[in-house]
Amino acid sequence: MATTQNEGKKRRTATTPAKRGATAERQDHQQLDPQKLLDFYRKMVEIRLFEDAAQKGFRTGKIGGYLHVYSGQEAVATGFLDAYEPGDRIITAYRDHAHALLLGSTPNEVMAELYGKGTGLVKGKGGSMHLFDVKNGFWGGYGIVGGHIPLGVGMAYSLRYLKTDGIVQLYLGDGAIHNGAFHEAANLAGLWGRDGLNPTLFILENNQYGMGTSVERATAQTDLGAKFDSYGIEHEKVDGMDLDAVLEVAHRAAKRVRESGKPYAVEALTYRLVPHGAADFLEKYRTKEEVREWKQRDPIALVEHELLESGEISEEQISQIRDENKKLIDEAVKFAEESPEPDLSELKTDVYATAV
Amino acid sequence: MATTQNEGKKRRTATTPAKRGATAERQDHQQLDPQKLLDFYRKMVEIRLFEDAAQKGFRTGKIGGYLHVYSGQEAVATGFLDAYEPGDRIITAYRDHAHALLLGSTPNEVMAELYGKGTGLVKGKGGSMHLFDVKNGFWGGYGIVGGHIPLGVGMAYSLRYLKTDGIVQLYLGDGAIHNGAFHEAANLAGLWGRDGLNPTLFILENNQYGMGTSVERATAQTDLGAKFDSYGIEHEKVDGMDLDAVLEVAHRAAKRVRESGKPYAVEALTYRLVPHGAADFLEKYRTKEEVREWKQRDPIALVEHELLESGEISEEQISQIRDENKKLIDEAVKFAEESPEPDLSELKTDVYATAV
Amino acid sequence: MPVKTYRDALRDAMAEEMRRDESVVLLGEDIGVYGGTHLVTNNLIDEFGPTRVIDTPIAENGFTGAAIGMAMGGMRPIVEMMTWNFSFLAADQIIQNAAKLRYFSGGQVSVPLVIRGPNGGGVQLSAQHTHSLEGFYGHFPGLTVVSPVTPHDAKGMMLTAIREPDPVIFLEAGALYGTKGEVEDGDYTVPFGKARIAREGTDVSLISYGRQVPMLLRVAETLEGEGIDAEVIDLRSIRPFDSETIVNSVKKTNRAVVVQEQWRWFSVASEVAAILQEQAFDYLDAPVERVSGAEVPAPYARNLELAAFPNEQQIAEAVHRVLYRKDN
Amino acid sequence: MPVKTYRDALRDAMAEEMRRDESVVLLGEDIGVYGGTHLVTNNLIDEFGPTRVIDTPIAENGFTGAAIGMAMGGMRPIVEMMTWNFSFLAADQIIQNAAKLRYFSGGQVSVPLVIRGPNGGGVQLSAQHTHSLEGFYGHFPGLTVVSPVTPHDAKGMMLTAIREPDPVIFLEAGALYGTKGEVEDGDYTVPFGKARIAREGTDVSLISYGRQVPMLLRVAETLEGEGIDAEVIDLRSIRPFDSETIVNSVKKTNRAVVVQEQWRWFSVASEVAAILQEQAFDYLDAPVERVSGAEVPAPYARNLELAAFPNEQQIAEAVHRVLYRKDN
Ligand SMILES: Cc1ncc(C[n+]2csc(CCOP(=O)(O)OP(=O)(O)O)c2C)c(N)n1
Ligand SMILES: Cc1ncc(C[n+]2csc(CCOP(=O)(O)OP(=O)(O)O)c2C)c(N)n1
Ligand SMILES: [Mg+2]
Ligand SMILES: [Mg+2]
Repeated sequence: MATTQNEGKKRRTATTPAKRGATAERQDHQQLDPQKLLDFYRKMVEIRLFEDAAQKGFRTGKIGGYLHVYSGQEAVATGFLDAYEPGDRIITAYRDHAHALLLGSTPNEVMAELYGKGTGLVKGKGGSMHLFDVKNGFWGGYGIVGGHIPLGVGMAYSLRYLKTDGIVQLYLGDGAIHNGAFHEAANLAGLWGRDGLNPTLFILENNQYGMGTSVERATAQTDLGAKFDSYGIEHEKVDGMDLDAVLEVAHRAAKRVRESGKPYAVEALTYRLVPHGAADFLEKYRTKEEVREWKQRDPIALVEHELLESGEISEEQISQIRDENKKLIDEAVKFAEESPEPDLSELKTDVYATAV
Repeated sequence: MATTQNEGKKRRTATTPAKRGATAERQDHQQLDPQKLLDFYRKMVEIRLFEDAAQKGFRTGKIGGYLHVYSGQEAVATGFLDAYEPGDRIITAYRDHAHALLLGSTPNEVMAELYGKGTGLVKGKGGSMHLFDVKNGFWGGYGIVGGHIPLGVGMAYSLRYLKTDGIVQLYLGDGAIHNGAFHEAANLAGLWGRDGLNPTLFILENNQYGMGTSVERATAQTDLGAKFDSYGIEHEKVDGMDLDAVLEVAHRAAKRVRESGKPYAVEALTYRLVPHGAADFLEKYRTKEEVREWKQRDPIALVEHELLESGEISEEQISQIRDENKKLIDEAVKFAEESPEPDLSELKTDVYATAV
Repeated sequence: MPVKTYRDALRDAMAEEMRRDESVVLLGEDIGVYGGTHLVTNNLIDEFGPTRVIDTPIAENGFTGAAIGMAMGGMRPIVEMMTWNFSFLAADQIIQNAAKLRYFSGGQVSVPLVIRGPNGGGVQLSAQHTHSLEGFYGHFPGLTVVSPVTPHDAKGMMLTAIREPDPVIFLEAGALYGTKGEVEDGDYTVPFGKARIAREGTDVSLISYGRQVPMLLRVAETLEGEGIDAEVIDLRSIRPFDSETIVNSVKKTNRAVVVQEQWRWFSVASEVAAILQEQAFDYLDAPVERVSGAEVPAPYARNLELAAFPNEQQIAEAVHRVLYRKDN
Repeated sequence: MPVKTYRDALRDAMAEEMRRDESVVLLGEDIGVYGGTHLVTNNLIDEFGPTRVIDTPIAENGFTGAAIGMAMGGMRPIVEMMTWNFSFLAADQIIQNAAKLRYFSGGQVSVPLVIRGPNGGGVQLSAQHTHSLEGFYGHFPGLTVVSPVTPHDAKGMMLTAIREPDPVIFLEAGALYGTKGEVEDGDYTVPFGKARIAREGTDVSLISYGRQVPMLLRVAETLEGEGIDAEVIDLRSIRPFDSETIVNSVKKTNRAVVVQEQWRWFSVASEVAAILQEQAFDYLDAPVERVSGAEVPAPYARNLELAAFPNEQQIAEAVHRVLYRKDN
């Protein structure tokens, strides 16, 4: 992640959160430097407000197709992408707005993509499910559950084959793990990793549901992380609502993968505080109480609490951060609304490298 | 299995090998009643000679397509199919001749199928890879590695849904286990088995190679049976060259699956003493020594040895069994050679239930 | 007659047949507890319970294969493909097993299976979630491929599908789930292999299926204003295919325009043109015109998406061409 | 010029390009240690080692997807599909990712990938192992689909394929691996999108691709004996498709017969007939005839298999029909 958008693009220095993560290795659950924590907080609030605005855009018919927002899971991508190094490659499914924003895509270009505008991140061609920002290491954004997993493993091979020290951060959901694409790709990762040819960091975002199907209703073996055992891939779990914990494991795991060229998996236990997709209004599959309980562990609220506890920040400063971000997102919405539709000539470009 | 072909079709009585297996449950690796052992021996020799004749038919161009013979693995199907009960359903991949013969298909109709004749088990339409003998519980015979696994799991569901006490014996290879079809289907089996709706007995025939790819070259986690852990399916291993051992586990496992409606898996360690397919002549992937070593554990030779040791049978009787079987197979070849090709009208039947 | 949505017509057909025949079960992702992504199976789990309305993990290849196994085992499963876009993952099971089992078992095995779900685009789902797979599946012998347009046909064809002894690819027009029409109560079937003449006419044959049919009816009305009397044919069944109805229509009109959302190459429209030139060669006064989707993966932006699919103007222009009329 | 087999021409192209370009690697089942099921990659592992000639587990979806990832990562992978019959398992990766990544990434991602392997039947492999998938893959924009017939084209088209910035479906005629022909040494390419006139003629256009082409040449000779001068066109490239060559041929001959091993419905032959009636309507003196595989899964028995595929007699009869001649 970029604690500020510019920082995200250069190698970490001693003072960046990345470095802090490395320290945390030795001392579990150490408190973050409050200044860094504030940066993370700011970014997480930005993401949350972005998602709120996106949902509103969907409800008012300005955003079409499917829309899957990340609210509740922010600590996972925020923590892991803090371990991003230029040259790394990030890939995930359709719940991808946060990843783009954390890697340095601007709210303007992401929102414009959701609005299907020519100024969007992928020129309005992909929409919410297909964000790409290759210059910032973001390799998408995919709509077929599990379908991106083999791509990530293949990219990891290429990183070592071409003798770089990059890694792939490969995000997948608890629903995706039951798909054959996961199994086949994880097996390849384990196999190629034996020769140091597969620096894939699997980040299993276990938000407990694949759409309306809970983990218990999808498999008889509900310890999802343990499924990596079948492929000789070591793994651990982390509380995905706890940014400190995620940061710690993220840096340690990324380093390990980077140094060994072998895959590693982290199962982050998290929760989406919002419906599966913006069209999922019934939510018959979970109770209001369950959602309410998980709201107690809203990762942003937890960071906010930590900041207030530490005394490093006041309620006023928090409102100020919210306001600033509100403004940023309002501007993004305005930008998206006012942007022109893609030129009709774009319909036929990007099918092949050369136009046909 | 049918120790004689007729027996295969009725419920076991106290004197059949099936019953013996049930006894063996309590006493590991108990010696077989020599008379029963002799029946098994006779059948295994029949299978081996059948396969030899099939390979010859292939080399002389009388059998086309692909041909995969079972030589070396006889103890596995012989042992497990001894636990067959009418109403059970057997399904495997393309290495399927032995399964058909053990379930009661005649050498004549199997050989005729290989020869592509109208008198073949499936009228000459399927060939070696697609043997079916539904009246005897044999549900095929499939050519796409892994593709039959979901079918087996679905059939198992139907057996309980329709309130029968049948089970599915689902055979798969060490190569098939890396395919997504296995993963998805095994997960379903585990899940449905929780409610007693999946009496699938997985029989993993680990003959150490998927074509020319050894287990070590196909996965970083080479304990294949342990891969069932991911699906909440219990499992064990057995020496697949040792008929006694296979019989013991077969009856115990089948009973368990039948009574619980839950899946169970057995990994049988075995070896094909022949090339992968009749067209695999180079065998660059394994050494002659390795094959020679495994020949020491030829399951038929082991049974023969056991019979001779027990003193229940003489060398002459053994030659006699060989001769009888030789005659049976020669007749099958003759039958196949002399049978007419399928009538050309058969080309367009069996596409839909009603001709189009 | 009662008026119902296309969605309810489908649900009624399934529910009624499930009441009549216990061997009928439903499988798919989120069809039970969740209610079905498109609510086609909503509440059915309450009536039939989880062993008959089976929520599956996200494993299209696995559960489609398992459904084939259930069919082999004497059940009549109906698989919901949440959208047909996910069926590429199950293509091996559908094409290699469902379609061919009867044949390669020498007639020993039947696969009475329905796979159903929404097909086609139009709601900005973009490249991975927008396909029209009529020709894709229609290519394979052993499969039956159908695509109802009206609520009446949706119910009657679903009942036919469930009772078929062979696998049926049931392509619902996703964009039409909410549309309404008269639907008979009770048990009736609509046979496969018969096209429907949605509008009679004498000057040109407009041939299509799925969500294009209502559009063709609108175009026909516009054309009427120009003095062109168009016949509109809803193919309904892609395999088996009703050549007779289109050939007879063209023998009358001498001109045809085929419209489809799918891409042009190696498609249903290609086949229609091929059949017409084969069987109505001497009757055609102009080449059969094809109006198809743009040769691009489906774009997300609304304006691009609209440009990617056939529209009324394109169709009217094609009609003018086959009639050798100038466009205004 | 040196004479080589089709198989060796393919291998040479790959080996030469691997020597020139380190980003080229091979992946597939048993292509390395085993030597390749059809020996197309035999011994390459000895020269290039196991990181460039990568034996994979039996996981078509996984390794095809991984190869797409490698291509995204700057490599140029060549996937061997042991036979195209197994590609249904990889259809999701091929159609949903390889074909569309450039588009849905707004042009940010390229997938320079070749997927190659034997296509078509003829050696009694029966239902699950016999498919001709030209139309199946040719339907999808974003893919390039080719099918060489001569050893010369096999090499030249393989080199073109490897250098393409987009995914290429390379359908080898499995039945022709052992056939021989002249093959230039060194680096040359054969462009995509251009059909080859395998034999010039004036009376009828025989149009095909793959292993039917040599058969058409034999038929043409027989026809010559009857005083019929047939033109034989080898399409070579299915997508992009060379309409111009076939249209020009028919403008000369006024008659066409399309021959394919694949099933008739929604196929390459459908498209050829559709194009010809569209673009050569006034030149056609008879309907375009299609000779296709029988509408059945491929049977095993030799006599049934022969009956399931187009044969010389059927083709000659079709020629007689378009020429309005009686069969003898
Ligand atoms: C192959 C496939 N099947 C079904 C879908 C429909 N679908 C979209 S998201 C989703 C749930 C995925 O759950 P999970 O992997 O846990 O990710 P989450 O939505 O929780 O982030 C499903 C079933 C799809 N996109 N792709
Ligand atoms: C999906 C698929 N990929 C590849 C093949 C080609 N193939 C046939 S058998 C085989 C090896 C299978 O190995 P295993 O499962 O161990 O069974 P065994 O042959 O050892 O009995 C392969 C790769 C196939 N038939 N299906
Ligand atoms: Mg989830
Ligand atoms: Mg094996």
